[in-house]
Amino acid sequence: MNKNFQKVFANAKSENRSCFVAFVTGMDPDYESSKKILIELSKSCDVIEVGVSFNTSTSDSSIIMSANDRAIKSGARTEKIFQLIKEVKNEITSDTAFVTMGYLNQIHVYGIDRYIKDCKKSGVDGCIVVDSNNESPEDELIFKGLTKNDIAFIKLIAPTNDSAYIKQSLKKCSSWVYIISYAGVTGSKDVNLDNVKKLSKMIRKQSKIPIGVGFGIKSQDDVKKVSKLADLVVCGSSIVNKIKEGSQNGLSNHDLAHFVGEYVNNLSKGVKH
Amino acid sequence: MNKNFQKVFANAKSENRSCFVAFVTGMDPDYESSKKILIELSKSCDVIEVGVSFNTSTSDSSIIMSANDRAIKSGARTEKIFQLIKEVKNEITSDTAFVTMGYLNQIHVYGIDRYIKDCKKSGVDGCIVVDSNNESPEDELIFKGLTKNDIAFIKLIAPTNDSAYIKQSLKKCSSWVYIISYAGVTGSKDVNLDNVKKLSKMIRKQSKIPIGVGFGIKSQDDVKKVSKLADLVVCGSSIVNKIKEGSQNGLSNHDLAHFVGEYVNNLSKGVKH
Amino acid sequence: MKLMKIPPFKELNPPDNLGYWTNKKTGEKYGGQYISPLLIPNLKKVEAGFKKAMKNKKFLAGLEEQLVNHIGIITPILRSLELEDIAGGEKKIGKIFLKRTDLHHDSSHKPVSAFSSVYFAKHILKAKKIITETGASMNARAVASACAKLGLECEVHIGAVDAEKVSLNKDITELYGAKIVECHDSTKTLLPAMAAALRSWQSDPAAMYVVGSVCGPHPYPLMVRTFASIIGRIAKKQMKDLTGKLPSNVFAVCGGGSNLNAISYPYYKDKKVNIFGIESAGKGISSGQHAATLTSNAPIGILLGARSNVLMNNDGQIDESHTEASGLDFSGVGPEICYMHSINRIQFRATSDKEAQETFLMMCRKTGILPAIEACYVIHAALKEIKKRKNPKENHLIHLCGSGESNVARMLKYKREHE
Amino acid sequence: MKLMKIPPFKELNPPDNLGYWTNKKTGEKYGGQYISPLLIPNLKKVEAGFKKAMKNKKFLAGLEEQLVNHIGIITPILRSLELEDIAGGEKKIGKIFLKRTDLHHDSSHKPVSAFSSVYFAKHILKAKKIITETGASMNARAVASACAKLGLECEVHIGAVDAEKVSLNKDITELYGAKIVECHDSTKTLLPAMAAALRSWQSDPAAMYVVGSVCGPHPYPLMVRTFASIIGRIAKKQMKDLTGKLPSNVFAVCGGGSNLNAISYPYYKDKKVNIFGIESAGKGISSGQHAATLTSNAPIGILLGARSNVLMNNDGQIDESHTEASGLDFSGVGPEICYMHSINRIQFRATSDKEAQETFLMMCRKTGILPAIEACYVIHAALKEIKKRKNPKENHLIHLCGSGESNVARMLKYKREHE
Ligand SMILES: Cc1ncc(COP(=O)(O)O)c(C=O)c1O
Ligand SMILES: Cc1ncc(COP(=O)(O)O)c(C=O)c1O
Repeated sequence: MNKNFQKVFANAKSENRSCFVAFVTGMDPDYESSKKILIELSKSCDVIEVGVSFNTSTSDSSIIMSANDRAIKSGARTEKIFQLIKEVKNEITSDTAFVTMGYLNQIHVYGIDRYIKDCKKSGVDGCIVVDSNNESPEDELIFKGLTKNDIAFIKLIAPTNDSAYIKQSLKKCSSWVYIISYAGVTGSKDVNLDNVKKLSKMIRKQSKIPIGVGFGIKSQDDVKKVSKLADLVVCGSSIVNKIKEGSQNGLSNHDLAHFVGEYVNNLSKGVKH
Repeated sequence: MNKNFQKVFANAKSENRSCFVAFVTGMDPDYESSKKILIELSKSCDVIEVGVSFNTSTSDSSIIMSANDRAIKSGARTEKIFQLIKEVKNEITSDTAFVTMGYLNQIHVYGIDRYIKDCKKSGVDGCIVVDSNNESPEDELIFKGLTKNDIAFIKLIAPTNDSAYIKQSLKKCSSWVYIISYAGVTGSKDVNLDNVKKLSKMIRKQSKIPIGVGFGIKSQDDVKKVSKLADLVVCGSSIVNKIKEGSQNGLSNHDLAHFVGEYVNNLSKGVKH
Repeated sequence: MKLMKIPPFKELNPPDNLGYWTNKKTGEKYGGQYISPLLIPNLKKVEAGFKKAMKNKKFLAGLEEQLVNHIGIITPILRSLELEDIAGGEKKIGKIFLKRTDLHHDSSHKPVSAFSSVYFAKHILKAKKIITETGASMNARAVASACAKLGLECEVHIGAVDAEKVSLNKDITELYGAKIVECHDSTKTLLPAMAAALRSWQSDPAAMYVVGSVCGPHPYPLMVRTFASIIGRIAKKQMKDLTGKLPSNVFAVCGGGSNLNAISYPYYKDKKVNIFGIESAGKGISSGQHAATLTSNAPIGILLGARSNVLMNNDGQIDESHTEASGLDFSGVGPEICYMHSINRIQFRATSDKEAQETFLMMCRKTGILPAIEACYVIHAALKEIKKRKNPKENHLIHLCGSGESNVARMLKYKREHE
Repeated sequence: MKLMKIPPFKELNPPDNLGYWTNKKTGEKYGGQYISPLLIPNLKKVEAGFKKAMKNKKFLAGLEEQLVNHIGIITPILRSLELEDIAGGEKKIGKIFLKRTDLHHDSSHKPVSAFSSVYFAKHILKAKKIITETGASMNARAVASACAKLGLECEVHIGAVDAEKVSLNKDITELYGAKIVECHDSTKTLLPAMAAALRSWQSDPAAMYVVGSVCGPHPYPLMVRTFASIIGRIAKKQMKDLTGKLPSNVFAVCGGGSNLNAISYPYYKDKKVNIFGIESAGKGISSGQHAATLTSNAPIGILLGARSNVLMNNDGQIDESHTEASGLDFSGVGPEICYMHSINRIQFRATSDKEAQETFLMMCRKTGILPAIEACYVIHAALKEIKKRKNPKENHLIHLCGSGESNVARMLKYKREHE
């Protein structure tokens, strides 16, 4: 397991709570704001997923697609996201782990080896590649590269996946596994706890790996409920919406970071049992 | 031969000239104007062709189609045209012969027998039925009815008709035969004297019937030229155009009749050799 | 490639030498050649050429080859389970078959006679130019296409009022390179445009006139139905192959009558086959706003060179027809069809515009077919008749005579307003 | 009715189990299934269903019957003397044949795979709903039609920018009863609409997603080309019947690649048959405003679930394509086609918008055919290649893949501005 995640899990365990994971699109709405937001979020989050924007993503909700659009307009590109994470990591004092979340095309274009090297260099602790098929040659290369470099490869598992698929995913999954709580897009429905229970049970049969849950978690109350079932609780769309709201209201970088930070801080309290 | 035509031809012969024939659409632009125009024209014309308007005629030029439209708008119908001719005939003193020119559908709807009876009653001296096929049963009925009533059946012959067709036409033709000077619509080209010569020759081989010529005769000069070849010279479109011009200029009935009458009087002088 | 042997043409209902079909009981004549002497030679030339053409094996084979490979006349016959269900189910009403001439090149039955006529003009008459008229441009489009392919000049007369309407088919006619002549006479619609076309032919006897339906002076009604009958000959054979027998009922819409004539002709002597012609009742026959010449018992008149039933007033002025379907917007019906009506061989029905519009929406949504609005008149009436007959042993053949691309704008507006 | 025995499908170029076609020389893979785990089960269901379907004789026979009688797939092959003359005459360049899939129901090659996919969804997957996306609505129209006929719900995702454009095909899609969902993401055009359709499928695994070309994650490229290949199988047989041999050259336009795949597939192993794929060079490849993915040597990327050549920038953001032909306006090409390009089995050419527009006008005026603008790209390039080859012994087969009703407004404007 990635060292930072070891720390993150240990910290949480010591506080008898789950971990809180925030998702934001990197460079949304722009580099400087995003940097300030990430720094702010690091104060309350155990893990931050940083979205690497892809303009033709096949699985993001419209909320995240428009965050991607804003980011791309502000010049988001893979190397910029690495730079962002690196700079943030240099400035923060917490053990917050950073995960990139993106699509394979950009990694492919960037070069898989180069991508992993730059993950390492910039302090990325884990990678989610939404559309990396377990059986694809790219997935194999990513898996091997990340493993060699002690970076987590976080696989997504959906309620509709069968046990064979889960098994296959778990084989390559390290540090934690990400359960999608319902069949749909992020932010479109309420978190589905039955699915989570069912999936957790199936995973637990095969592995002791920490389980994260995302999709549909948008309030402290949601976080609370999910934290009873999961090791990590992921909030995405509602945070992205806050960023949009704050920046549409013309807040300065500084104020925006606090506006979002406060919101996330409040959410994150839900993980305390 | 119809008695009035006998007189007409005798008058002309006595003056060593051809006959002048004017065409106007009956009731163009309205009943009263048309009546005054016909009375005025009777002073200089040997024959007047009165068009019975048909809204879907297949052989009239746009000039005459719009005269038809004006007449129909003013309430032109077959019985009205009979009434018009009757009233005119009652008022004039000349021997001017009157010919109806129309399409078969109206005669068919009116009833062939009734049509011929009303021709007789209203003093019509001859009939042209543009689309009455020589071989049709209607043509036979019209031919018989007119003949019985001593009304001329004036057949049209085109430059493209062959000698068999001409023969067929001449069989039913009485008083005079109408040569179309070119293949086209009335008023669209200049009168074609070569065609006239050729057709006259073909007709003369078969018959001594007086020959009228129409299509493309629009000036005194045209009339002069044609009168050297024909027994009757027919002017149509240019007269109809005068009626349109005069009525568009807002002339009173009386002034319109004089305006047109003067124009026709001038044309008619061309028949004097 | 030879997909099927197309049964050759056989004359089943010849007119007499003058182009008349005569009802023996009433003595009434239909057809003929009522036209200015100026056009008589043109017609004689067409008449003689047509006789020659029908005996000319090379011409007929060449034409058939082009109809098969360019127009695509070997269209399928589709059994429509959807329409059977709507009518009550096969077990109650039998089987419904659609002859898909909507799949022709240029999307209707019209290109068959249009292409044939132009091919005839080129190869038999050696004409260099075609003159035709149009209302909604289905015919113009088909004629212009044939002229483009065969290298003939094409002159289309259109009423100025019709020319101003947005029309996909008119635009396509222009793309095919036709010269479009606007006619400003009279009502500025189809009838004066037809007259204008005939007049233009008067001036240009070397050209050939092409008519859009089984109308006009002899030999046009005979020639057009003879050319178009290849549709019916193919369909009859297909039905035989599909069902082993003759259909019980044949349904087609009737404007001028070409598609009705085309599909029903081969069954004239098969007395057991009922033939139904469907007219447009427009806003209702009693409203006077319709195109239902035969259903409304219009009298006999002489229109555009032929004796036939005609919508007209008591002075013989031709009345304008009124219908949503521009392809049916005509004040007469071809003479052979009038004759067939007079001897009761073809039964007539009429469908209102509203019924046709609803049928259009139904066809789109239930069958995945975008029919020409014209075809919706026949589908509605056929379903009604089929429901009434309630005979599970019957096979019904409906002529789906066109595709509705050019109706989309108006029909979408209708849909949005009525749903 | 059985017009011809359609040669059954034979797998000539199978992808591996994961849906990859691998270039043995370079090791490069094309295809695959790059998608969120949420869609993996949906795809597995389609994959398993497709395997089952291809072995299910009743399904295959039922589908073929509908394709023949409803879509009208047995369209003619027309020898075009007009195009031969333009290229220099038969004696110089050989014979030119047009496969007339413009005569299909809904006027293009698309309905073949669209109808097949929906028929598959209904009968094999027992789906009640179809999800698809569209740019210019040719695909949407075809899918909506199939759904209407087969009684399935139809949800079409369309970019908001595309939805605002006047589009005959979109209007027809609405008449067929499809639910049209506007997508306001990103560029609001085809790519985000495709993503939106896939996302919608994520939420609704009981529905089936249908794609408009040989693109998307495995098994879509395989399935679509297998369904569409019936066009090529028929054409190959027809060419054999017509000429006694294989064509020398087969030409097809290439957007996503479905019509190219459809017509060329049966010749993959006939090495003597040259296959040409024609892309849109838009305003010129050097301008960057084009849709010529392969001709411009676009790199390999992962787009919409598959590995293939993709127009994109050096950060992997997909570039928008630019072309007059909305049916070609796509930033990628199907993986099997990319593979065929990589092994040089298919040669690529590109035609500019301007050349295609001029070809459109030429086709209308010289052949009486109203081609889809997409088809004009291939006709132009084919004539150029044929002139260059100058081989009177060759037979050339061009896929005339659609009819141009929906291009009329723009093309008439072009004609009036340029003549
Ligand atoms: C599709 C279609 N059906 C029917 C008709 C009616 O004509 P007819 O009765 O001559 O077949 C038309 C005329 O344009 C048409 O376009
Ligand atoms: C007529 C026509 N041809 C070609 C295409 C291009 O698609 P593909 O390359 O997938 O056949 C389209 C797409 O809509 C089309 O409508």
